[in-house]
Amino acid sequence: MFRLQTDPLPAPADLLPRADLACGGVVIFEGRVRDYNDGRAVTALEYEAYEALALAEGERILAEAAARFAPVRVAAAHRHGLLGLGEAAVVVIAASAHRQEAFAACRWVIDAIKERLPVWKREHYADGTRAWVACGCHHHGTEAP
Amino acid sequence: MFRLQTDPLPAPADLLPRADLACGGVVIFEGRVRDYNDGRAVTALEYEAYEALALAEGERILAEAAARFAPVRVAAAHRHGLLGLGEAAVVVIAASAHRQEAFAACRWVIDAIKERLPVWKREHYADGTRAWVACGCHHHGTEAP
Amino acid sequence: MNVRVRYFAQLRDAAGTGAEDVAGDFRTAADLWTHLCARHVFPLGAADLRVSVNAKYVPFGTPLGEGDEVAFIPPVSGG
Amino acid sequence: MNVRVRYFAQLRDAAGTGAEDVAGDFRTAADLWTHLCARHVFPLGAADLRVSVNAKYVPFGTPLGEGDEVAFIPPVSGG
Repeated sequence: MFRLQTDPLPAPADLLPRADLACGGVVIFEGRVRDYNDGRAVTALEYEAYEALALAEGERILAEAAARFAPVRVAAAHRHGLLGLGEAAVVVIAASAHRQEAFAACRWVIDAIKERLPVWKREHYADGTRAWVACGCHHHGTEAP
Repeated sequence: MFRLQTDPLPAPADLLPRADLACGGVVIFEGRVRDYNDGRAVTALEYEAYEALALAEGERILAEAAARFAPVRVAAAHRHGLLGLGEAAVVVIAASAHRQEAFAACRWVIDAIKERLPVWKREHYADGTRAWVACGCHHHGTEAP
Repeated sequence: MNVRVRYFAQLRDAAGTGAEDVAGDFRTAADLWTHLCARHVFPLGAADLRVSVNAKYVPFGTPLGEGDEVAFIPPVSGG
Repeated sequence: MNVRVRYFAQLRDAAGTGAEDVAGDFRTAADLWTHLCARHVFPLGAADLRVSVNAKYVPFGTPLGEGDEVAFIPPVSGG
């Protein structure tokens, strides 16, 4: 299940049913707001999301991961709005009887989120300015991935 | 920092200082007691540890990971004694500005723990019997790894 | 044809709004983009953008339908 | 030479104890293992085991010192 919310994110383990957690290996990724980027002091981070597309695309990413790395259970949540330093912006959890699949699925989901989820980050700097962050995964062309 | 304890394990994020968590990507692995292994119903798991060697080897594993995947912060904890189904037996946390290093370090540490940490697992079965679990990483020869 | 256009991030800054209803003679999302470029000065070109129609990524050449919600998606930077 | 030997898992079951003080004429950990095999019937052989001396993995050929704590480590299964 994929969640998009302005409230602080839940503990990752709360994203999966307890029964799914009791399956050997659980891998969690948390992305948190850094205090520096490209050498500039960041004071806060603002995330804008296209909610309808983000929710649908988030569910598609999880369904693709569940099919690709089966048997594995995956869930994720992304926050939007204004976040303070150190707060979690995204969490991903993957559970599987085998830790290899759990690592691979968790890694694949966070990579897909960073490439496909319609969320944009604007950094607020110590000098009062702010700017949209250029992503590291620039895309070209006219096809959906 | 490496911990070995009979009490339930702490939340993984509590193993690292808060400042280390605010560094971009945090990857956590939790290994939990499964209810089935090799087709037999497991009711509980008993871990025996050689405490002095486990503590020293655990610290060596973390130091090696910190050097190999720098800059990354790593910590881990392993539980021993009698554990119920679904309880965490081991947790590993890795934090880095870059998620690739955090994933690689977390994966490396749990692999090293499973290969090197002097801890032995005895499964208790529904039929009242119990047995030491054969590890998947059989080692040979006379050299330390 | 009437569609609803949604703007985000740099495109929202450039358009000065998060959404607008647009009427005109365009068949595909690519046609719509050309139409919008005559109304706004966007800092990003089509090669930088993805298109979504009704909350699904689609190719630029996708034909639009009456009442569709269309968004041109700047490079994302979530996570 | 006097050493303290620790037993774990299957070796503990076989030795019937978790530790014993052993005195004898052995120079290395390998010598000690041979010595112990004359006292106990172990289900594991040297090829299955690692050796630790004073809480550090060492080669089987490592010379022992008076009072060392030695353990023969069965295949581990933590995690």
